[in-house]
Amino acid sequence: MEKTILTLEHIRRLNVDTYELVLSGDTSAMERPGQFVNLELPELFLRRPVSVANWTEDGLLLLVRAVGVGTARLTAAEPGTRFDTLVGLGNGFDPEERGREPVLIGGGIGLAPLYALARRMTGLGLTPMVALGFRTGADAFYLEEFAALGCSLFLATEDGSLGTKGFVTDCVRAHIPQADYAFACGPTPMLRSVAGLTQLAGGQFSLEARMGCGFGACMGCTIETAGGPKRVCRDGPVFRKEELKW
Amino acid sequence: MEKTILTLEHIRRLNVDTYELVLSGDTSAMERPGQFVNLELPELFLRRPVSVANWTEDGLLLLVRAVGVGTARLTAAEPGTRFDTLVGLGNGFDPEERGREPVLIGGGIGLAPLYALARRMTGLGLTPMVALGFRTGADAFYLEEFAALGCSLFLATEDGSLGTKGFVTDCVRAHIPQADYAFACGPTPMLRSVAGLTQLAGGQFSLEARMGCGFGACMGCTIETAGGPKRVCRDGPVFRKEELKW
Amino acid sequence: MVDLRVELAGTTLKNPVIPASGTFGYGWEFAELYDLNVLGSFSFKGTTGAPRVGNPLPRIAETPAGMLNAVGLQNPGVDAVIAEELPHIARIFQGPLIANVGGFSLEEYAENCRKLTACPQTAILEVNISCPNVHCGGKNFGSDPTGAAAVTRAVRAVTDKPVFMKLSPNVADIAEIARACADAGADGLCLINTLLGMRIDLKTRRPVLANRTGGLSGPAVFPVALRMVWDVFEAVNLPIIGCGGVSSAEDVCEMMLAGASAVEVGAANLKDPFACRTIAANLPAACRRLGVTKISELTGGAHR
Amino acid sequence: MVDLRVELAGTTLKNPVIPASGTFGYGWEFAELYDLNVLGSFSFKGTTGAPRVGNPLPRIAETPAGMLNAVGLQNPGVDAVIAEELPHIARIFQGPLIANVGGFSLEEYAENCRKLTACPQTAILEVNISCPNVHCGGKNFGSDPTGAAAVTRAVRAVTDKPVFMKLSPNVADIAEIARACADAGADGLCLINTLLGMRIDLKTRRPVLANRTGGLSGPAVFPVALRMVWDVFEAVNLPIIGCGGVSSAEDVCEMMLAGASAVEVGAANLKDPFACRTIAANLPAACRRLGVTKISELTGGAHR
Ligand SMILES: Cc1cc2nc3c(=O)[nH]c(=O)nc-3n(C[C@H](O)[C@H](O)[C@H](O)COP(=O)(O)OP(=O)(O)OC[C@H]3O[C@@H](n4cnc5c(N)ncnc54)[C@H](O)[C@@H]3O)c2cc1C
Ligand SMILES: Cc1cc2nc3c(=O)[nH]c(=O)nc-3n(C[C@H](O)[C@H](O)[C@H](O)COP(=O)(O)OP(=O)(O)OC[C@H]3O[C@@H](n4cnc5c(N)ncnc54)[C@H](O)[C@@H]3O)c2cc1C
Ligand SMILES: Cc1cc2nc3c(=O)[nH]c(=O)nc-3n(C[C@H](O)[C@H](O)[C@H](O)COP(=O)(O)O)c2cc1C
Ligand SMILES: Cc1cc2nc3c(=O)[nH]c(=O)nc-3n(C[C@H](O)[C@H](O)[C@H](O)COP(=O)(O)O)c2cc1C
Ligand code: FES
Ligand code: FES
Repeated sequence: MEKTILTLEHIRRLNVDTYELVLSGDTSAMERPGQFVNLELPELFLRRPVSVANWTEDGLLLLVRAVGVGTARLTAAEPGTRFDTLVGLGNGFDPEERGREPVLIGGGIGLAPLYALARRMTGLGLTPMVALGFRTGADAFYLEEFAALGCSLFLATEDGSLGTKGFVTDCVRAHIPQADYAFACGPTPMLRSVAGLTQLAGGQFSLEARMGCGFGACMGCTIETAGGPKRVCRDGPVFRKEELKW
Repeated sequence: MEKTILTLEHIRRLNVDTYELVLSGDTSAMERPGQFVNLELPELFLRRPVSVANWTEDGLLLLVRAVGVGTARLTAAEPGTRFDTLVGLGNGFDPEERGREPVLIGGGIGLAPLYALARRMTGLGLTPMVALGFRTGADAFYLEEFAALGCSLFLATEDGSLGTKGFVTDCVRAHIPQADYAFACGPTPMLRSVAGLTQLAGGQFSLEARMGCGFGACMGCTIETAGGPKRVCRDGPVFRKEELKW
Repeated sequence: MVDLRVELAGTTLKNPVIPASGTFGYGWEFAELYDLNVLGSFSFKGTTGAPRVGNPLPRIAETPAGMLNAVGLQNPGVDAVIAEELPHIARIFQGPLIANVGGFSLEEYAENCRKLTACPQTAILEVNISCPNVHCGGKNFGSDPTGAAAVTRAVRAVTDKPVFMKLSPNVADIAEIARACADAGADGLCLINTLLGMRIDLKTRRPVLANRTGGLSGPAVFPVALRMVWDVFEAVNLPIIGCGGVSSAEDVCEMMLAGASAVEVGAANLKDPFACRTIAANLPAACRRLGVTKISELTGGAHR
Repeated sequence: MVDLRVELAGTTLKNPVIPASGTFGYGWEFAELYDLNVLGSFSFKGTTGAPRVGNPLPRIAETPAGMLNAVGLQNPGVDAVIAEELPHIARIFQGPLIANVGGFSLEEYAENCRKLTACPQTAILEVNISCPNVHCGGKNFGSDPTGAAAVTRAVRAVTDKPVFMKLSPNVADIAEIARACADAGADGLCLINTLLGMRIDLKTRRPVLANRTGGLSGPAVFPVALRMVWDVFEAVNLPIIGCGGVSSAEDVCEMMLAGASAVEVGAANLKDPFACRTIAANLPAACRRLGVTKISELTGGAHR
């Protein structure tokens, strides 16, 4: 972990409430896809955790959905705005452990860390399958970016306006029966369903929790796992399927 | 009073801790010299009261001394910064009542509202005498601006490095014995001494107080006067000599 | 259309937004800025028997997300309020008025309430047993159930107007005080008054406030006020005016979900003189976002 | 050169800056960032007899200039702390250590303190009788003088290490509790723990915290903490560790002027992991601006 200043370089609206932010700054603390940053915002006491969707030596990419006061402020910021940020938080995904046929399963904004993972995997010469679920077609974003990596894309929407009608797990069951390992991020109910997919021998799940510190000091985010109490921010946010007590 | 947004246009450092700020915005609520504005600053709960040192139809001038967290932030602001501001607060000076030989007596940053008054008086065809006191010559500022109005300037510094050695009241007593009316603003001990100048038949004194609201709602700034309890922010900040219980 | 009306012990307010006592004077300064009739009610500056000049200056200090005040109940006394302020208020506000009453003895509370009861403008008596800035032999009546009940009974005996007791947060168990007031005949409760706090000036090495301590209010206290409203809602079956740190329409909704029937806005008026009008104006949209067509349905909604 | 040393009941700290219990874990995460030996001391996470997983999530909520926590004393239990955490701490911090002790009964407090007394690393026992997030038959020991005195006596009987009682702000008169602790043999006091507060989620219409209420801390509470430190300094003749909202070297000075001999920094560590180091580094300059060459001279300076 490092504490550094990130400067907003570009911001682009992806759909009604989702934005792509490109920030420049020291990213030397980033080790793995699935790690996150914790951003300080003016007038707000707690930092806001956001997954790193991609990074280079001198900058990183965030995908942010405006859901409350902090994310609204963050996505309304103008280029040049500087953010005091903790970079390189959490354990991240381990792409070395991936079964035989891994699939990346994302729900909504949960696709953000999976994009970083997909880039890492294509860097390793792999082209993972990617299954993404959205409420409706209008909520979808970043499809082209995943496609540009050469990933096979499988889509699901609850109203059927794009891809399979239903949940992303329905789509995985129907269209990717060969997948035996999941890298998943999304709302908790979705993660629970993914964990329930019998076809999967294993998986890595990125969790969310309200956080005090984001780096392991306050025990604000502890969940019970098979291996005892674990902090989502530091021991996670990525947990192995068998660790989760679902 | 109006609530409006002022935009910082220019900022100029005048001495080690004093700055001139030119702000643009709606000044229609300004009626008299000696009135003040109350500025909202990021992360600070209370607004900061600052005298208007001059105003035109679409902007105003502030002279600010950085003494604490708020004034430090205000004087570190960059052009383009916008401030939510209450404009046109307080009663201000009444230049109609001025004796025969009025003198404007300022101590340090207290000269700010007197500059607005001097401009108003020169506008009325008067060239008032101006006596200014500073701790030392290095603290002096705005002398040229007052001189440019055609005012006769009398200076005092505590260490004698500029003008008369001593307090501004010493200077008035010694060099302007004909003055019979004072418009004064400065630290309380200075104002007390001015009120004690026997040569004065009358005067108007601009006071300071820690304020909750600045517009008369909270009774946070009430002083006892000959006419009963008065709010510095609304019934003042300018009080007549005979009102003050010194 | 969202129905913003709320009821406080038989009095209907057009909306739940009420400027809190001591932060709105007698309304004049605000009436120059906007029509006060957009407000549900307003609670005027605390009234004592004799005129009071209040505490020496400084009376105000800043704190993170809040402020301290040690005004000390400056007011012209109940007779002058009735003779001069009420007629003036009648011209600027025609809704139901909350008369905030202070006192230093049971007799004074009763006498002030008797006099204000005789004024038709008074819709509700709000009895402040919690001002941290005036001292009557150390503690104030609001700091224990016996004192709180005694004032409630004394006031109850002289008025048929709704009596709302305004409680202090500087207690270990506010529900206990609330129950004592309820048992003694209160029609409602208002909470919270300010938390006791202080600041020290590093340069002078002395307390900033001449009174040493002052009352903390503003957004900083919101979570404390909310918790106390919740606790009191669980403890007694009386309407509650929630107060403490409210600065937005969302804060009003949160207070109501915790159990408030109406909400007072204090320090926010000092920072933004239009705060109450803005909050009232934003309430319909806030309700719509919550899927609520009658705001009064929010009251206590989080307890279910 | 400013002399930053302060004394707490016979233990000398190199400076008055102490990370507060529960906001610094067992130091590991911070030791990766900086050398903890720049700190005066540190108070580790509250230790109970049995391991505790704490309360369900969410345990954290945001408030204006502060936060609520309802962690609920998650810790591996006193035996694991002694066996595993203390040896680890020995490698990252060689200064005097504060052992923060929780408990649910007099016996448990005494037993935990007895065990931690046997560890040479323990310089001071800080006995938390004020955690708002654990429940032992309603109130906790810190909410009345009798309970506070009982814990103090129970702990005093089993240790010769300095005993600092950590007091709750959720009381009407903290000086009374402080006096009870002093009379029962405490060597010092630490105040304040968190103020009881809550938030409600507008979307779900339920309390944000699974535990409903949580402890408010951060800058918002600073003026309350400062006032309580002042009150206790007037009431008892014991060293005080001031705590609550401290986030800067200036805050440390203000706390010391109010009566603190040393200062704990809590929530600020969570927002900025370097907070304590930065505060300690800024203390000499802050003292010089105040014209002080020995920081311990500030203690109680505003009372004179
Ligand atoms: C490890 C991690 C990675 C995340 N990655 C992303 C991402 O890449 N893109 C994205 O848009 N969002 C991401 N989130 C969610 C994001 O942190 C929340 O949407 C954000 O904190 C909401 O803040 P707010 O002020 O807008 O909402 P508010 O509801 O006003 O926030 C109030 C408080 O609750 C906390 N909070 C609210 N929702 C969440 C949540 N879902 N998770 C954690 N804390 C929450 C806030 O941090 C704040 O402390 C991530 C969360 C975690 C824990
Ligand atoms: C009517 C009026 C006109 C003023 N005009 C000017 C001016 O033209 N130029 C200028 O430089 N200053 C002026 N001041 C003083 C200015 O308001 C203070 O210097 C400023 O509020 C200090 O804020 P701070 O955050 O820098 O200091 P801090 O000490 O950090 O402020 C803490 C709190 O105390 C209040 N406070 C501190 N000092 C004063 C003070 N002297 N008067 C009132 N409140 C104070 C602050 O507003 C704030 O609420 C005026 C004050 C008043 C009342
Ligand atoms: C400047 C000031 C003066 C106050 N005077 C009174 C008063 O006279 N009577 C009273 O009952 N409460 C008084 N209060 C308390 C407020 O009515 C309110 O209970 C408290 O400020 C909490 O609300 P807030 O956080 O919205 O300010 C005063 C508060 C302030 C800030
Ligand atoms: C996340 C968190 C956990 C805490 N855990 C403990 C604890 O285990 N024992 C204890 O005595 N105090 C605990 N506290 C209280 C702090 O030590 C401190 O008294 C309080 O937070 C006030 O200081 P602050 O405003 O600087 O945070 C905790 C506080 C926080 C924020
Ligand atoms: S958020 Fe503090 S330990 Fe995870
Ligand atoms: S500052 Fe509020 S009345 Fe003057």
